[in-house]
Amino acid sequence: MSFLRALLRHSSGRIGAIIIAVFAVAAILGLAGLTPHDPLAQDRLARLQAPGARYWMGTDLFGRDILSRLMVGIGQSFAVALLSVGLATSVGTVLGLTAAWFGRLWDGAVMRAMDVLLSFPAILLALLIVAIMGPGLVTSVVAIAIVYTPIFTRVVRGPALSLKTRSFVDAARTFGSSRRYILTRHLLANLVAPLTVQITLALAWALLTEAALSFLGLGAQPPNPSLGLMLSDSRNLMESAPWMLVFPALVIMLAVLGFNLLGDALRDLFDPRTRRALA
Amino acid sequence: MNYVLRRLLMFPLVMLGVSVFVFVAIRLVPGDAITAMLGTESGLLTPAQRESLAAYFGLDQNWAVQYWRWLGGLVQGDLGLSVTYGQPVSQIIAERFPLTLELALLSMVIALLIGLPAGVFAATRAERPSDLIVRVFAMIGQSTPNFVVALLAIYVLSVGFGTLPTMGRFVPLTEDPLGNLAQLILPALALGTAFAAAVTRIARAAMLDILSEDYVRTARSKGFSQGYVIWRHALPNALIPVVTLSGVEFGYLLGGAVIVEQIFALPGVGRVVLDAILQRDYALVQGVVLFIAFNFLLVNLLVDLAYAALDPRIRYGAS
Amino acid sequence: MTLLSVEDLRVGFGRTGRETEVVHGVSFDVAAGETLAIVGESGSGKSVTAMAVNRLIDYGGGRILGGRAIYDGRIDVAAATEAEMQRLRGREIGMIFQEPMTALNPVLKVGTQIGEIFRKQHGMSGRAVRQASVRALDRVRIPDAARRLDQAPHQMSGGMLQRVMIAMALAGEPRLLIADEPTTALDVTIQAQIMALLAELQRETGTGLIFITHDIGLVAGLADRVLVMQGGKAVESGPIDRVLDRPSHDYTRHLLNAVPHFRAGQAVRTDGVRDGRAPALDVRDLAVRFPVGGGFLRRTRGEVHAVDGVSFDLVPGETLGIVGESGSGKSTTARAILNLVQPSAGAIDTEGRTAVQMVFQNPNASLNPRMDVRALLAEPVIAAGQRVDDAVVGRMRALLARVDLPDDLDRFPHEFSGGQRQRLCIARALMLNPRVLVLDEAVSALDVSVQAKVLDLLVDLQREFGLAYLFVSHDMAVVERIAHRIAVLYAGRIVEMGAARAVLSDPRHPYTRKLISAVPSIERRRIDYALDTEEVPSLLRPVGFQTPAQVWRQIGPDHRVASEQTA
Amino acid sequence: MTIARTLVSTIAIGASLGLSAPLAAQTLNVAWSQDATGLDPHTQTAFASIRLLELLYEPLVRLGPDLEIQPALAESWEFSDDATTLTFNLDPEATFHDGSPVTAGDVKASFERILDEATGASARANYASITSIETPDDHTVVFQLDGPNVPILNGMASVNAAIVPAKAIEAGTVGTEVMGSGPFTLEQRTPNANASLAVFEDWHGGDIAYDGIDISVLPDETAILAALRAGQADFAFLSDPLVATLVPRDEGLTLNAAPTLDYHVLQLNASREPMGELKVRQAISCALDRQDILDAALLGEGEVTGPLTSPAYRNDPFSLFCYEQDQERARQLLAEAGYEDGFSATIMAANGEPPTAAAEAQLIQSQLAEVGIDLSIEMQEMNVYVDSWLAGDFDMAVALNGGRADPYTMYNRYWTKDGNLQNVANYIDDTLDTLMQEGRVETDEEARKEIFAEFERHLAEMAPWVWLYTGYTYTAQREGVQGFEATPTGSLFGLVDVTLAE
Repeated sequence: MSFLRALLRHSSGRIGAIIIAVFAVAAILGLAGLTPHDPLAQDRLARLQAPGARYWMGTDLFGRDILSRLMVGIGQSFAVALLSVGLATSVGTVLGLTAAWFGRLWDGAVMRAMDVLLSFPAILLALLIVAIMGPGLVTSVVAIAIVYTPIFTRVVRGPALSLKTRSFVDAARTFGSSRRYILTRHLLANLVAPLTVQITLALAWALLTEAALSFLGLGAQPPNPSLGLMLSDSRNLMESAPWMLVFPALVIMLAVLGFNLLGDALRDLFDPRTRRALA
Repeated sequence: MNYVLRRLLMFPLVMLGVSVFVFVAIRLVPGDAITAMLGTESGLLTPAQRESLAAYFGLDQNWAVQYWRWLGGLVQGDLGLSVTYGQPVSQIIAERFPLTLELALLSMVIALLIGLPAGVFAATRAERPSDLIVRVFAMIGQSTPNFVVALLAIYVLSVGFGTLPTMGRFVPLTEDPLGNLAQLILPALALGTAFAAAVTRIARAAMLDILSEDYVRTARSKGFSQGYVIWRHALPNALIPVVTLSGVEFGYLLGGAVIVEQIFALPGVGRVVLDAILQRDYALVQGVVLFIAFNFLLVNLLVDLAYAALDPRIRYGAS
Repeated sequence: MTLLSVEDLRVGFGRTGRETEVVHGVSFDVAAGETLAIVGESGSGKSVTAMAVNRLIDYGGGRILGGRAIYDGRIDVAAATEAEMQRLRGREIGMIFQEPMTALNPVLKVGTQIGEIFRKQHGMSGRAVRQASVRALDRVRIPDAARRLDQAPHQMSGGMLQRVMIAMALAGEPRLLIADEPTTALDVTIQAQIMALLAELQRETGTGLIFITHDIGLVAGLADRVLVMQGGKAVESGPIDRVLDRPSHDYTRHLLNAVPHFRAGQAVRTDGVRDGRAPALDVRDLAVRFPVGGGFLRRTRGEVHAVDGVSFDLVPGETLGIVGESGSGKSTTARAILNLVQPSAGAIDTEGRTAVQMVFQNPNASLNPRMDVRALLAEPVIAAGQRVDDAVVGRMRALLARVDLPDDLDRFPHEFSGGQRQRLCIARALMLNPRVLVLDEAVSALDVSVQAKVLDLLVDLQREFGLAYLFVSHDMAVVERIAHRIAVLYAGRIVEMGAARAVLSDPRHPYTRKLISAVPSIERRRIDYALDTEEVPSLLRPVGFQTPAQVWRQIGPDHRVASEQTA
Repeated sequence: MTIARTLVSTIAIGASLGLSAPLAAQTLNVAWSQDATGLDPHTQTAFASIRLLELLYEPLVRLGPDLEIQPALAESWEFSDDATTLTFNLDPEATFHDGSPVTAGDVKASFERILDEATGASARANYASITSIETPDDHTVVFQLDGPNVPILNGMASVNAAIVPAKAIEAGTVGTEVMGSGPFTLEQRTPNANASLAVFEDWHGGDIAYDGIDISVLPDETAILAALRAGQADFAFLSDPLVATLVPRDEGLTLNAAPTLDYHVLQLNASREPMGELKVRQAISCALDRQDILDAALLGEGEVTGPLTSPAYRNDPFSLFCYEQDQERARQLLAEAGYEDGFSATIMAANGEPPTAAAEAQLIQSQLAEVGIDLSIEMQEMNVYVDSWLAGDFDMAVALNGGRADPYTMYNRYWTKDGNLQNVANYIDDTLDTLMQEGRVETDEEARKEIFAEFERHLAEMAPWVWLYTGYTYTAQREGVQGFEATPTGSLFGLVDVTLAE
C-alpha cells in the first residue's frame, strides 16, 4: 500500500498509472462487450462519418464505430501483451535462474541459444514465427513471447549471478539450505524489483510489436479490430477520413507511453540511489 | 583471454547457430516446398515428376544433408535461387541491401546527432524546466512506433502542406546523393525517432550517474571548468552505454525497416523479407534473414570492438 | 602564516531554502607546512567540511549556509564565485580522495590525467607535458614512470593509484592539500608507504595539509594539530600531543580508550586455555588452488595457489586470529572450512556439519533484504530439516535478547543499523548451537566505536557458550583484542603462528615484522615511515607445481616461525 | 491501319509543331502497384503480368478500345465459310527483338506449346478445338478446327496466345528471357521494384513518340499518387478507387476511369456443403446488397452487373435472380434447405488483390451474418491465395476475375465440362455446358446474344457464384501526357500512342 502511494507520488508514475488504469477499464469493457456500439456492426448509413454525437470517434469505411473498435482493440492488445510477457517472464526467469546457478555447460547452452535468438531483429523473428504458425492472436502471443524470452533470461541471469556471490547466499550454503530454497527465497525474491521494471517495459514493447504485426496484416484477422490493422486501414483514407488515423495512433502512443512511464517510475522507486533522493 | 579475440571467435559460432535456426524455422512453415515453388503449375505434376523435382532441389534428402549442402553453398556465397524473383538470392541481396543499410545508418546518425547532445544537455540541467522538456519529448518519442510516426508524417505533409514525401522511383545514393537523401530523410526520421529518444534517455541517465562519480569530482578538484570536465572526463564514459544501446537498436532499425520500407515504398531488403516470408520463398527467406542477422551480429561485433577502444578495462580484461 | 582560516562554517544539503544542516559551525586554522587532522566517525561531517573548503560540495548537492573560510587572507571561499573557485582548485588547493580505484577516470590513461594538469594549469604542451608527467610520477616514487604513463588505471594496484593521485594533487603545486581518508581502502603496509610519502612530500614542499581520517591512531605519527568532530560539530581541537595525552572531551576519550588501538601485544586476552582438550576444528595441509582459465578452449594455463598447505587447530573457548593482507589467502581459508570453496587438498575435521557456522564481513550483504528477522533466524533451522516450532521461536527471542536486539521478529534488515545487523548475523549463526564460529572480517565494516561493542559481545558469547572462534582480519588492533593465538598468513601460507602476545610483541618472520611496524599506533608519533615499494609475489604456478614443504623453527612454547625460502 | 495511323499522327504532330527530334531521351515514367509474377506469356494469368507482357509480346490479333479485333502480328485473317478453318496472313515486316522475322513456323510452335498440357497454359481450353496447324508458307498460318468456332478469334486476341520464337521454345528459355515482337524490349527488371523498357525501333507496328518506359512498382497506391504529384511518375495504373478518387484533386493530374470487363464475384464452392445446396447458394445471392457493397468497398465506383460484362452482351442485371436484396427470401431459402439456424464457413480473400478484397469480405461477412450465416475471413497472400484457388480449396472466395470480350472465351474455362478451370468452379451443369457449346458454333450475332442471355439467366439462378459488380480501371496521367486511350480490358497497350510534351 505504501508502495502504491509512493508510486502515485512519483510524477511520471502517477501519469503512467492513470493512463494504464483508463486503458485497462476501456480494455475490460471492450472485452466484456460493453462498448457504445457493436464493434463489428456496420452502419450503412454512417460510413466514414466524422466524429460526432453518435459516433464519438467517427466511423470507418464500413460504418463501424471507431471508439468501440478501439476499445476491443486495446483489450486484445493488452491481452496479447500480458500473455506474451507472462510467458516470456516465466520461461526467461527459469532459464536465467538455472543458467546462473548451474553455470558451466547449461549456462553456456542457454546463453548461446539466447544469443542466437537475439541475433534476429525482433520484428523479423516475430515474422518468422508468424509464418510458421499462421497469423492470429495466439501466434502473436507465442511470437512476442519468444522474442522477449532472451531479454528476460538476461535480465534474470545477470543479477542472479551477482546475487549468487552475495554473502547471504554463502550464509545459506553454510547452513546447508536446499537449492530450491536458495533459488526461490534468496535469488528470486530479490529479483522481483528488476523483474517488475522489466515486465512493465516489456509490456510497452509487446504492445508495439503486436501493433506492428497486425499493421502488417499478421496479427488479428479482419473483421476483428486491432490497433495495427485499424492504422493500416487508414492509410488510403487518411486524407478524407483523418480520424481513422489519428485515434488509433493516439491510442497506441498513449498505451505504450503509459507503460513506459510506469516502468520508469518503478525503476526510480526500486533504485536505492533515487529512492534516497525521493525520500 | 583477450576480449577482442574472444568476440571474434564467438562470431562464427553464433552465426552457425543462427543458420541452423533459420534453416529449421523456415522448414517448419506449413506448405510443401515444391508446391510453393511451382505455384499454379504444381497441380499438373505427375508423382514421378514431383520426385525428380524434389531430387533436383535436394529436398529428397533429410534435413541434415540439406543443411550441409546449403551451408556448403553459403560458404561459397551461393545462397540459392529465389523462386518468386527467379534470381540468385545473393543478387537480390546485393541489389536491395544497400538501401536498407543506408536507411538504418542514416537513422542511427540522426538519432545520435539528436540524442547525444539532448541527453548531455538535460543531464547538466537535471530537474530544471529544460531537462523536463527534453525528458517529455524523449518519453513520447520512445513510445511512438515507427509506423505511427511514418503515417503521421505523411498525414501532416499531405494535409498541412498539400504534398507528399517523394516516394516514387528510388534514387540510389550513387546516382544522385541529394535526391537520395531527400527520399530517405523522412523514412530515416520515422525509423530513428524511437532510437533518438532512447539515446537521449540513456545519455542523460549515464551522464547523471557519471557526474556524481568520484573521478569527475577528482577532475573538478584539479580546477577544470564544467565544460572541460563534461567533454573530456564524463562524455567518454557516457558513450559506453550509448554504444551498447546502438548495437541493440541497430537490430530494431533493421527490423523497423521492414515496416518503414513498406510504408514509404522503398525497395529495400526489409520489404523483400516480408514478401518472401508471406510467399514461402524458402531460399530467399533463408538467405535474407541470415544476411540480416549476419549484419546485426557484425554491428554488435563492431560495438564490442568500439567498447574495447573506449574502455581500457575491457581492452585488457579487468579482473 | 595562516593559510586557511575557517570560521563558524555551516554546510547543508537539499533544496535551496530547505537545507538540512549537517555541519554546524566549525572553525579551524591551517598554516603553511602544518598538518591538521580532522578525526571523526561516519556521519561526523568531517568529509563534508573538507569538501566545503574547496567548494566541491556544490557538485554533491550541498551548500555553504554560513560562516567564512578565508584562504590566504585574501579570498572567502564561502562566498567565492565558481570561476574564482576554479582558479583556486588545483593551483592553490589540491585534493586526494579516499578510493584511488574510483577517483581516477577509468577510460583515460594515467598519463593523460596527469598531463592535463600541466597542459591546462601550467600552459605546457607537447613533450614538455610528458616530461613533467614523468617527473611527477618519479616524485611520488613510482618506479618505471614513463611506462606507467601509458597504462590505464585498472592496470595498477591501489597503492600505485594512490601515488598517482598524490602526484596529480601535487602537480598543480598547491599550497594547501586536503587528503580525505587517503589510505582507508589500502592494506596496512601500503598505508604505511603512503603515509610516509605524504609526510616526506609535505616536508619538501611546505604545503599545508588537512588530513581527514576515522583512525585517530593513524594521525598520531603525522599531525601537528587535531580537530575531533562528532555529529557535525567540532568537539575538541588542539595540538596533537595535548589531545592524545590529555583529552578534554568525553568523545575524544572514548575514541582513544574504547576503540581498539594497536598496542603491540600489550592488549591481548589472557583467558586462553589450551590444556590438551580435543580440538573443535582441526585443519591439516589445507590447499585451495584456482585454475587460471585459458579462455576459449578452457585450457588451464596454471593455478593460483590461494591457500597452500595451511594447518592449525582450534580448541573450544579459544580464538585463533588469522591475519594477513589482501591476497594472503585468509578469506579463502575461512571459506574452504565452510566448504564455500572446494579445497584442493588437506583435511578439515569438525564435529558435524552444523558445528561450524560463519559470520561474514558485510552485514548488509549477508542478510537477505527481503526476509524479516523471523525468516532470517529460521533459515538455518529449516536447512537442518527441523520444524520451526515454539521452541525454535523461543530460542530466537532468547538469542535476540542475548545480542542486545529488540524482541521484534517482524522487522526487516534495513530497519537496523550496521552494528545491529552484525549482531543479528551472530544470533543467526548461533541458532544451531555451533561449536566453532568462523568470523571473516566480522567487524571491519563497522564504525570504530561500534567495533568495540561487537568485540565485547563476541568475547562474552565465547565465554558463555564455550565457542571456538576463527577470527579472520586484516586489522591488527582488532585481532589483538580478541585473539588468543595468531597465525600470520602471507602468500597463501602461514609464516608465523603462536600465542598472540608472543607473535605481536616479538615478531620473527620478516613479513610479520613489516606488518606490525606498519600498523599505526597512538604511541608512535611523528615517526618516519620507511619507503618500500615491494609487492606481494605472484601466486600463479604451473599446473601440478608442488610448493616445497615449510621448515618450522620453534621460538617459544607456543610460537613458531617458517624459515625464509627462496622458492 | 494502326501503322498508318501512328505514322501519320507522328508525322503530323512533328510537322505541324515544327519540332525537331528531342535531344534528350524521352522516357515515360510509369508506376503501378502490382508487378508481374512471371514472364511466360502463355502461363501468366495475373493482370499485372498481362499488363507488362502486352508491351513486350504480341498475339496474332488484339482488341481495340471498343473491343473490336485489330491486326497485330497478322495483317489480315479469314474464316472459311463453315467457320472450321481460320487463316492468318502475317505481317512480313514483323520481327522479334533480335531482328529475326516472325514466321508461320513460330506461330505453329507457339500454339503447339500452348496446347501442350505440360506447359500449363492458362487459356489452353480456348484453343482446344484446334485440330491442326498448317504453314503453307512463311507468312501464312492455317488453323483447322474440329467444328465451327467463332469465339476462337476473340480468344486469340490475348497475350496468352502470344507468338514466341520457335527456337526459344526449343531452348526452353520462354519465361526466363524476353524475346517477343512487341513495341518494347525489356532492358532491365528488378521484380517488385522496377523495370526499364526501351522502344523496339524496328517494331512493325510503327514508331513511338518517345524512347522508353521506366516502370516503378510501388506496392502502396498512396505512394503512386505521391509519385504522380511529385512528378516522379508521368502515368500510373491505379486499381484502388479510394486512391483514384483523390487524383482529380490535383490540377496537374488527370484521371481516366474506364469500365472494365473484370468482375468482382463471390465464388461459392459447390463441392463443399452446404454450398452444394442450390437453395443455400440462392439464399446467399438474395442476402447480399450488391449496390451497398459497391458503395462501401469501391465508393460506388462501378456498376452492379450480371455474369456478362462485355458491352455487347450486357443485360439489365436487376432482371436476374434475386439481384434486389431480399433477406426474407434468403432466410426462407435457408430454412427450406434445412439451415434455418444458418451455418458457418470460411471466406478467403487475397491481400491487396484486388485492393478492395478485404473490405468486400468484411461487407459480405456482415451482410450474410444478418441472415444467420457466420463467415470467418481468411486473408491470404496473393500466391497462397492463387494456390488454394486453383486447387478449389476454399468454402467461399472473394475474387476479381478477368473478363473477355466474348462470353464463350470468358466463361468456357469455368462452366463447360472440360473447361480447364472447372475444378475451380466445382460446379457441373448440363444446361450451362449445352448453352456454351451452342454459343460457340452460332455465327449469327443476334442468336448468340439470345443464347448467352439465357446462359446468364441460368447461371445467376443456379448461383454457383454470386456476381457482384464491375469496377473501373483507372489510369492517371500528368499534364503533357496525351493520346492514351483506355480499354475495358485494362490493357496499357495504348501507351504506344502516347506523346509527351516537353
